[in-house]
Amino acid sequence: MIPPQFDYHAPGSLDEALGLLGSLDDPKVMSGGQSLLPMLKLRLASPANIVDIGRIPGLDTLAEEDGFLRIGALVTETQLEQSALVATAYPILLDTAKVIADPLVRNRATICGNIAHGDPANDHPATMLALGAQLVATGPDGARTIDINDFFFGLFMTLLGEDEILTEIRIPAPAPNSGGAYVKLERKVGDYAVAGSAVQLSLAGDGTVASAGIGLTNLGIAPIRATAAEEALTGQAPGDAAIAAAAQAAADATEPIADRRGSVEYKQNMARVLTARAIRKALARAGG
Amino acid sequence: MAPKTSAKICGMGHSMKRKEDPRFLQGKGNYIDDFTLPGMLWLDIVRSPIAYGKIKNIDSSKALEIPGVLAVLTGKDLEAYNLHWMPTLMSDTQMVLPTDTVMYQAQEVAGVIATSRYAAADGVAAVEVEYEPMKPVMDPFKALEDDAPVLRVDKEGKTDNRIWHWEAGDKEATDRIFDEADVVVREKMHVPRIHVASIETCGCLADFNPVEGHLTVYMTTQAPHAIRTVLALVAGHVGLSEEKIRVVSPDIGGGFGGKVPVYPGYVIAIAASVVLGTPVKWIEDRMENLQADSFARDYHMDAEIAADASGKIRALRIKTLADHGYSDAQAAPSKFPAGLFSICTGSYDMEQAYAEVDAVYTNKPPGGVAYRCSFRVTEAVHCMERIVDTLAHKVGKDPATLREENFIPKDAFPYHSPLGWEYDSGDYQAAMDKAKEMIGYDDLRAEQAEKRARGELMGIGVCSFTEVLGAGPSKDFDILGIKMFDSAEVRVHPTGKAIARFGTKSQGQGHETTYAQIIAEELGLPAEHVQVEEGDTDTAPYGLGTYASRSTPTAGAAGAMAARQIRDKAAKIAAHLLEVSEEDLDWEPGTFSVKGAPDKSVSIQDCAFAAYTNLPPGMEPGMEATNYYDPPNLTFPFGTYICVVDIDRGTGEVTVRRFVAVDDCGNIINPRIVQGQIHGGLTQGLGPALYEEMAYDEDGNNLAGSFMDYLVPTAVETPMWETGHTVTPSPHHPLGAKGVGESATVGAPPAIANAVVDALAHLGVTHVEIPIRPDRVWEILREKGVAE
Amino acid sequence: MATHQITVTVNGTAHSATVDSRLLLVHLIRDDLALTGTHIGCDTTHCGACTVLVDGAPTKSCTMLAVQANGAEIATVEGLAGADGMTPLQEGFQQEHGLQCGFCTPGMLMTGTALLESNPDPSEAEIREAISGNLCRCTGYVNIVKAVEYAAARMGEGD
Amino acid sequence: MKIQDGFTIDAPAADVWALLSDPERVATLLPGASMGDRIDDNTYSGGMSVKVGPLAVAYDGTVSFQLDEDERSVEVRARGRGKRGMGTADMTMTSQVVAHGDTRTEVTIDSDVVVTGILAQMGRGMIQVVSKKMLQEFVGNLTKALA
Repeated sequence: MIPPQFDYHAPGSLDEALGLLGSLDDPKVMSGGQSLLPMLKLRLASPANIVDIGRIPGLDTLAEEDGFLRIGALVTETQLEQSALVATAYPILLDTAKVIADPLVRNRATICGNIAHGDPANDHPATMLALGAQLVATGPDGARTIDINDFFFGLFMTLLGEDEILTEIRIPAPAPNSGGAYVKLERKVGDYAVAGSAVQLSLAGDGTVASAGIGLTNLGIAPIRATAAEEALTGQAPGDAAIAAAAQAAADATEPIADRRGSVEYKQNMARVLTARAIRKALARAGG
Repeated sequence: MAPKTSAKICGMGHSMKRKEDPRFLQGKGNYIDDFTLPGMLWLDIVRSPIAYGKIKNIDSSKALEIPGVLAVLTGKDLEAYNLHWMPTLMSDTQMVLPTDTVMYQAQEVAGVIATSRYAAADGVAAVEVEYEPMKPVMDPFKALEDDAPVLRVDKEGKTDNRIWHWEAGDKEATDRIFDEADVVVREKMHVPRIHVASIETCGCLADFNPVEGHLTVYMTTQAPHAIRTVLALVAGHVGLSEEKIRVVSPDIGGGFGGKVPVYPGYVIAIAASVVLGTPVKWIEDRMENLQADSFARDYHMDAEIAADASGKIRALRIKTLADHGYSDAQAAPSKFPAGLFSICTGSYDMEQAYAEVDAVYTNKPPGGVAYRCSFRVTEAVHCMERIVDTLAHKVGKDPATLREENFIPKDAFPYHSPLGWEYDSGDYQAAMDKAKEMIGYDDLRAEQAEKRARGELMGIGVCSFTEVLGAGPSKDFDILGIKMFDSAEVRVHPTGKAIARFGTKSQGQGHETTYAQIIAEELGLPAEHVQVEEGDTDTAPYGLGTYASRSTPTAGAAGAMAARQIRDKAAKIAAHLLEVSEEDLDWEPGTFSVKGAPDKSVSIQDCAFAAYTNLPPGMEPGMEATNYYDPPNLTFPFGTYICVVDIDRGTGEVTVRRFVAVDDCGNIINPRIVQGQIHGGLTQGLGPALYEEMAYDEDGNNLAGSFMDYLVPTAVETPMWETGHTVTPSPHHPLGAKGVGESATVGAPPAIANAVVDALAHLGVTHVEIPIRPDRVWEILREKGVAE
Repeated sequence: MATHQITVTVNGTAHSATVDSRLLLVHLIRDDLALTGTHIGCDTTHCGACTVLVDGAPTKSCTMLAVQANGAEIATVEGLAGADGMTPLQEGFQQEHGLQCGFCTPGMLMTGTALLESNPDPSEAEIREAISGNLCRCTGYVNIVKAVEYAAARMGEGD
Repeated sequence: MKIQDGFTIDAPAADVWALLSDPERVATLLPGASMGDRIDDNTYSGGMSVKVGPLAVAYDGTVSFQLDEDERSVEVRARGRGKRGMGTADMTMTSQVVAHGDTRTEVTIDSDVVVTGILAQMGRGMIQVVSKKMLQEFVGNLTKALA
């Protein structure tokens, strides 16, 4: 399979990249290329110009700063997997990175690319929804911050402008007694999720749930934030009943499509089952 | 069995390291896409996006404007040479390129010839084809209904979509037993359409020399000789007679039956090379490979067993619908349109059996190939091994016990099955005993009972299959009339080194090693000194190729027979050198010595040298022999597999926790290679059992047309296979060997399916269709009220 | 269409090439540099037959543009064996029968080589996870796992 | 794939029917559609382009209209051929106008969409999503045009 013709550009700076996006006909930003190149080879996408941001210095930050975990545009899934900081403070991110495609793809695939692609079957969107991430989009007029909740609005549709680059993800550092988990059901390793559930929560001193974030993968035309499920959990002592109620609320928030991965009913039930499992895992990690 | 030869000679029974490995391990294999020739052009193929419809127009003009695109070949172009249709190996016909109608999605529509693969791909995207789509026939049952459109209107007088009807056994006698039987069980099951998915796709490099009128085709074929004959039959009328065609099958990256048929791409590449007078290369991409190359299986079976109250099987009755797509392009023996499906009585002794198969056309790709399976044995074994479990549950017996009570007894061989086979040898109880011991069967049953009490779902599946391999005896077996013998030619050089050529073609089975060991066993030459060659029709003796696990039973036997002819000659030379009569010689592998005077001896190497330098008077010089081996019977390997699964009550996921495979393939040539064959076969059984299916929607779209959705198991899903073996030699094979390549593909799916059903049996479940996807299991769990 | 002048170091040898924007790395390696040990098996980034090491990281070369590799160090299967013969991993594949048709083998070897570099003593589960992006249709993976374990043991002997 | 939809609008049935029975006006309401030459009484050449994120597909084809003035129903049959070998798309959409009193009108829409080729194969349900979205937009545009 052979990609269609395009021109390739490898800007050396963010300004240069933004300039190219502003001046070129039909440009497309590429970082790791692990979503875009397969689409090109299938000729499902055929941009006239590809702007590879992979050589821009300064976009590879993976560090905690000012109360946020900053993930730069070029940070790969493998870097996430190998980060001690992520493993200890953001285990939900490690859960997520580990189930994306396969280890070889993860060597090149970036977290920001996974988000910017806007595919509801991608795994990071649910996790970022659960974590309440902020997205930094840099465009001709400088950087703006987009709340992850506003970012996705349809299949492959995001708030990112065609002249913008998703330069950074900022995840608020979790409060004490927080824990998170991502649980994915896949047909085999490397597959898109049949369903996935990301849960990040923090516990109050009395053991009740102080806050909860729940995101769902591949259960609608866009990544889903299960706010009713979060509400069902928040303020509750996280026992079986509360978990079941939250899990059911998560299932109720889904609008899956029947396909080779299963019926609508199956997927809705998987939203329930996986959310319950993710909550339990998150609770265990939160020390609950 | 201890090897007869020393480690230096490395004959049968030695786990010799493979001779072919060093080149594969260092990137020095020669696969089809590694070949280039000066002036080589590229073929890429325009394929139909629709499953059924008329071609209204093909506009190549934009493609021809692309720099590097030289030509676009259509069916009309081929029609001028009467090359637009070709015969299948099953005597049906198949389009090379259509002139008016497309019959399945991804069918070849036009060939673009260009100076590079990139230009060719651009050309394919630029060819504009206008179709008049028609509603495709995707369901084989609907294809048989009266109002179904007749798909093969190219066949004069065809009024329906039936291809053939085939039956075996005594219907009336079988029906009588069913009428009076204590117990009758019935299951309907589908062994779905799957694909071999070898990691290397298909391709060829066709090189027509216009000056000499000679065609060389390097191609991914498991049967180079047969393919050359077919090419000569197809293209003889345009001057390509058989002596002017050379087919070379280089290293092959997995075949599994998928590289037996002649695909249109090969023919288009050849036609293009002939027309343009320059080499043309065609390499499929993965989506083309999955969507257009021959499928396997796709049998819908309705099976019944009649038994007495204790579970003793009395009769088997199976009605089957076979979906062949738009053309019957199997590579099955002519007399056996349903392949060897009539082995369906399996390992069990019974009074009568009757099996019938109806084949039908649909708008799917043609096939089906014997995918790691001796012509439909997989379907037969799945059917029998599944329904035997249903019977066990019905009469309340442990499935292993029920099998044991129905096994063909060890002393009943050679055994004549009610469907006409003569089983050569077997000891089914021994394999069962070993498998049960290896896995700790009784302990597992105890564990299962405990878990069931706790609400956990664990299942133990048993399968005791009988295979039928080594097609085959010429009285019954031919492909397009060519008898299914195979061949070997062994030549020993003056310094005692040998070259051996065979009519088969390895695709990873390790022939270069195994065959060398066979020659070593018989001649006493170290296997490392035996060079094995296959795949070049100009040099190798004629044979029918490698599929259906026939290499060892046929070509391996031919190698042994040829080596024995050489040894006979060597004995005469040895007698001459030692100045004794032949009767006074003893033979130890590699050495002739004088009876009673073991220090008076000559080596086989001495004999070889003498064959060129110091012959007995009147003897023809040289040391070589050729053998065409026509096996007296098939071989019947067997085994017992036991599988343990756990089911996730929340998601329906099935995990294979343990899997013990005890195989009996007669005498073993190379234990390392045999074990590798079993491991691979098991994994190719795991795939269809849990993951793989070539599915279509009602509009004819292929829903598993790439590795995104055609789910080949990875190392993570695949368990740590545990293997064991028993040895029951074949009485008629010169080496007592039976063939083994496919046993595990055949035996694994029912073992896994039986384990899943066993986990759910207490809920009243008797059958689950494969592939056993999580959503399928979950629907059952929910229906039975046990889903999390 | 724009072309680009690039330099890549493959198995220690620097190569300069003029490439189209869209040329895939695997085609640069196979067609332009004639290193045909790297194979193509799926086109959709699933099978790993095309795996090479790019700056040490196993990478599917069918899902990377040649121009993206400008300046990179690339290792292919042809570069594994040296004057001392095959590497312990290559030996392990032969010893443990970790290959049959050989088509996935170069990719498996490159992934395995990188694994042992970062994790000299991997568990069975770690090996299986590491090769989960490399499909094999012949071996059933068991002997590939054993081959990696063999190499780990051999390489550990020197410690 | 069959999709049923419909809506009720505060407009006289005659107005709604006047719009729906005018092919050239309908075309302007279909997202991504463009109307070309008239081929015969009922048939036009036309094009359709769909862009979903990085995925872009364009179809060339024909659109034919069959009006039933008595029933106030129109059958629109669109047949598209994807550019660059992208397969085919064939849609049959039947809209019927039903008066509910003088000022309220119901429009029922039954459509049958058959998409072939790579989009249908690789779509992961994408076709359903895209079809429904386009239909929704069409209904939205229609509502606006009648408002």
